[in-house]
Amino acid sequence: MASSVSLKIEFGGGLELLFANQSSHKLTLPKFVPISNSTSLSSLSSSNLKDTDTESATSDDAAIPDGLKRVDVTYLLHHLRDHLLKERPELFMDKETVRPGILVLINDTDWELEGEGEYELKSGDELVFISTLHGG
Amino acid sequence: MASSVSLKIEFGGGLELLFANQSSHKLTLPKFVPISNSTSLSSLSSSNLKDTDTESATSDDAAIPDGLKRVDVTYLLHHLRDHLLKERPELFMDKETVRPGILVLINDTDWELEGEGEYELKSGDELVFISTLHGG
Amino acid sequence: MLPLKDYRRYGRQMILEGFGLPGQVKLKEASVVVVGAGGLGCPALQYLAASGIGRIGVIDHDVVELSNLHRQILHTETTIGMPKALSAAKAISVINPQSKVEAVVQALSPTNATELLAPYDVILDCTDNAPTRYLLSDVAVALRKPLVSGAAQRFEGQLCIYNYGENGPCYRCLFPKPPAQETVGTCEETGILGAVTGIIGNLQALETIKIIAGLKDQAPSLLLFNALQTPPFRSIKLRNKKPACAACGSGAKTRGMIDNTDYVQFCGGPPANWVERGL
Amino acid sequence: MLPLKDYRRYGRQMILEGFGLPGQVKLKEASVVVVGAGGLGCPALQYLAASGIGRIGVIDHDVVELSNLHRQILHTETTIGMPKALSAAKAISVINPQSKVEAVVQALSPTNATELLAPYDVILDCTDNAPTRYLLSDVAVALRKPLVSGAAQRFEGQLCIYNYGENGPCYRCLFPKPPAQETVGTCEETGILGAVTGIIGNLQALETIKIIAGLKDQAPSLLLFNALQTPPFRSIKLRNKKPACAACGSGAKTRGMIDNTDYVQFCGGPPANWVERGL
Ligand SMILES: [Zn+2]
Ligand SMILES: [Zn+2]
Repeated sequence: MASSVSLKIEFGGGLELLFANQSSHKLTLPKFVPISNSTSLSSLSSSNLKDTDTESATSDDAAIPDGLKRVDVTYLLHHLRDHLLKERPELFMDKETVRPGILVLINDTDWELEGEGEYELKSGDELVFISTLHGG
Repeated sequence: MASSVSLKIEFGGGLELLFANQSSHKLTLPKFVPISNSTSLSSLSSSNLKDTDTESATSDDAAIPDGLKRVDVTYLLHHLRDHLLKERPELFMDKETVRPGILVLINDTDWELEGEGEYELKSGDELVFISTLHGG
Repeated sequence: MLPLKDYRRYGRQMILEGFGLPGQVKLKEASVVVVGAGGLGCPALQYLAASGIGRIGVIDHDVVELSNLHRQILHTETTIGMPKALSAAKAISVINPQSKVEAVVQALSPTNATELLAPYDVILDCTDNAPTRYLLSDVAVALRKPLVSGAAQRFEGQLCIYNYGENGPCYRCLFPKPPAQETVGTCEETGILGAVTGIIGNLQALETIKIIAGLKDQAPSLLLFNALQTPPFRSIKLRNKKPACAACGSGAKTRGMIDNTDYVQFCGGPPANWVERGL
Repeated sequence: MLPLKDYRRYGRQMILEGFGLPGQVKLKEASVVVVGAGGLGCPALQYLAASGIGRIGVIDHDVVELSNLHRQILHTETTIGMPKALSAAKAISVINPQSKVEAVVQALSPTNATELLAPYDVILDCTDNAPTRYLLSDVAVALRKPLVSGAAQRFEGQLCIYNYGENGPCYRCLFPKPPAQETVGTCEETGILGAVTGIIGNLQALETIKIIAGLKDQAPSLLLFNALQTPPFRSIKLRNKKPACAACGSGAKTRGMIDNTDYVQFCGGPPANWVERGL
C-alpha cells in the first residue's frame, strides 16, 4: 500500500463553476495529515511520511505520528478549498464543513451514512459534491 | 483466494421470464471447470479442487488439472441453461452461445470488448444478460 | 370495477404483470396534486393524466410567457398571458377527459398550503424556488403524504421522494439549513435545456404511479442526472429520517412551525424578482 | 442571425454555457425525422419541436386508436381514426408554429426508405418492430446519418445511438442475426407503462439536440432503464463498429443489400398482426 490515497472527485449542481468549471478531478492526498487540517504542508508531509508508512501497510494500528491523523473527508474539504477552489470559498465551505445546500456523497452513498467528515479516505474512493437544485 | 468465484447475474428485457421471473441472481461457480462445459459435476468438482487451489492463489500459472479450464463465460452460459433456466432453453442459447438478440454485459461493458465467451470470470464480476427490445 | 371503455383505453398497462386491473383501479381512485405547472409540471401532468389518475390538482399562480414555451410543453402561443394552472388544466383535459382536473390559481403560502394540499394522496414538487420547497416538505410531513420532488437547472436534474415509507427523510432531514441566497440560481438566471425538465418531470409521474400502484420500494434514494456526463444518471443511497429533524423528528411540532415560519425570510429574504412575482 | 422573438422564446437555453446563440442557430438550421409517432415518437417530437428544430419529419402509417392514448400523448380522443403522422404533426405545430413539420403517411419499406429519410440530418427510430429497426439501421448507414434509437416494453427501456461518429456501431454490428420471431414481443402483447415510453422518447429528443448542438461525445454506449429496479438506469460501454459488419463493414454494399432484403422474412416472416397492419 502506498503512502498516499488517490481519489476521484466530482462536482455537480453548479458547484463545478467554482472549480475551474471542471466537474471531474483526480486527486492524491497523503495518507496522514495534520489534525489541524492545515493543508499548507501537504505535499511535504507526504514525502516525509513515505518511509514510515510503506511497510505498515497491513497493520492498521501502526503508530500515527504526533499531530497527524489518517486523511479524512474534513481534511479533503480543506484541501479542495485551499488548492482547487478558484473563487468565493464561502460558496463551498461554512466553518469546518460544507455550506448549507451541498450534499456530499461517498461512493454513491450519502456521507451521513459513512461518518460525514470523519470518514477515512481510501484509495479509489469517489467523492461527489452536489449543490441542491431549485429550478423547474 | 477461494476455490470458487462468486458472481452477480442480472436478466433484463424479458429474459428474466425464463429464469423464474427473477432479475437478480447470486451464483457461485468452481474456479476450474470441464473444458467440455459439462455442468453435471460442477458442485463435485468444486469440492475436489479446494485443496489444489487454496494455496495457489497468487500463482496464476499453477497447473490446471487435466480436462479442466478456468471458469469462463461460456461455462457460465451452460450452467445457467442447465441449472437456472426454467423453460425453453432455445430462447436463451443457440449452439454454444447466446441466441441472436441477446447482449451480454460484463461489469457494464459489452462482452465483445472483454473476449466474449472466453472471458475468465473472477469473484465480484457482474454479468447482465439483456434481450433487445423492439416495442415503442 | 371499470367501465368497458377503460379496458380498451388502459389495456396495454393492465396486461402488465404486477400492475393489472388492481393497479388501474388504484390509479382511478387516486388523487394527485402538482405544485408548479412549468418545466417539470407539464410533462408530469401529461403522463399522470394519460395513465388514468382519477383526480388531479394543478397549483400555480404564474401566467404563461413566451420564454416558457421552449420547455413547458402544455402551454402554447395562444395561452400566453393565461394563468399556467388553467392553461395546463385545459391541456390535460384534452389528453384525458375522464380525469377530474382541479386548477388553483394561487401562490402556495403557509396560510393556504395545508388546506390546498390535504385533499390529495400524493404531492409533486414541480416548483422553482427554495422557500416553496421547504414549505411543501413541511406540509407533506404534517399531512403524512409522500412528496415526489423534482428539480432542474442548466443541463442537470435531481429527483427524490421525501417523507415516504417508514423511514424516509424529509427535505429538512437532508438540508436543515437553507442555502445562502446568492448560491441559489433560478432557471431565469442560469438557463435550462427543455428536454432535461421533460425527463425529470416524466420520472416524477412515473414515481407517483409506482407509489399509487404499490410498486415503489421504500429505500431512500436520490437520482442525479447530467445531460452532458457519461454515465448521465447516478443513483445515491440516502440517510433515513433524522430523529432530531425540526420538521419530521420525534418531538417536532410541524403544524405550529408552518404557521410561524416566514419561508422567504428563512431562505434569506426575497430576491428582487420574487417580490415582483408576489412570492 | 435569429429574429428578436426567438431570443425571447429560446432565451433560457441560449444563456446556457456551451449552447448559446450558436446552439440555437444550429437547431433552427437542422432537420430531423421521427419514424413512428407512437409512445416514443410523441414525447420525442414534442421536445424537438419546442426546442426550435427548424424542420421535422414524421413518418407513420398507423391510425390513432383508443388503446394508444395512455402513452401516446400527442393523440387524443378527437383524433382517433386519423393517421398518427397527421395527428402528431398537428399537435407539434401548435407547440411550435415556427417549426416546419412534414407528415408522411406511409409504411417505411426498402423501396421508399432512402428517399424518405435522405432529406434529414438525424433519424430517430421510434418504431415498434424488428424488421423496421434493421431497415432503418441499414438506411442510416447508407445515408451516413446518425440513428437515435429508442425501445420500450413492459417496465423497461433502451436507448442507443447507432452509426454515430468515427467508430460508432450500427444495429447490425450489435445484432448481426435477427432474433427468432417467437422471442420478440410487441407492446400489444407484452404491455407497456406509458411513462416509460415518455422517458425514453424524451431522452431520444435530448440526444438528438446534443448531436445537433455538438455536445454529444462519440464513445459508443447503451442506456438501459428499468422502472422497477434500483438503480433504474445503467450505462453500458459498447463495441466499436465491426469491420466484418454486413451493413457498415469495410466491404459492405449497403445500398444493394437494402434493395435485395425482405426485412420481414429476414426477421422470421410476418406474425399475424403484422400482415393486418400492412408491414
Ligand atoms: Zn425531516
Ligand atoms: Zn455495422
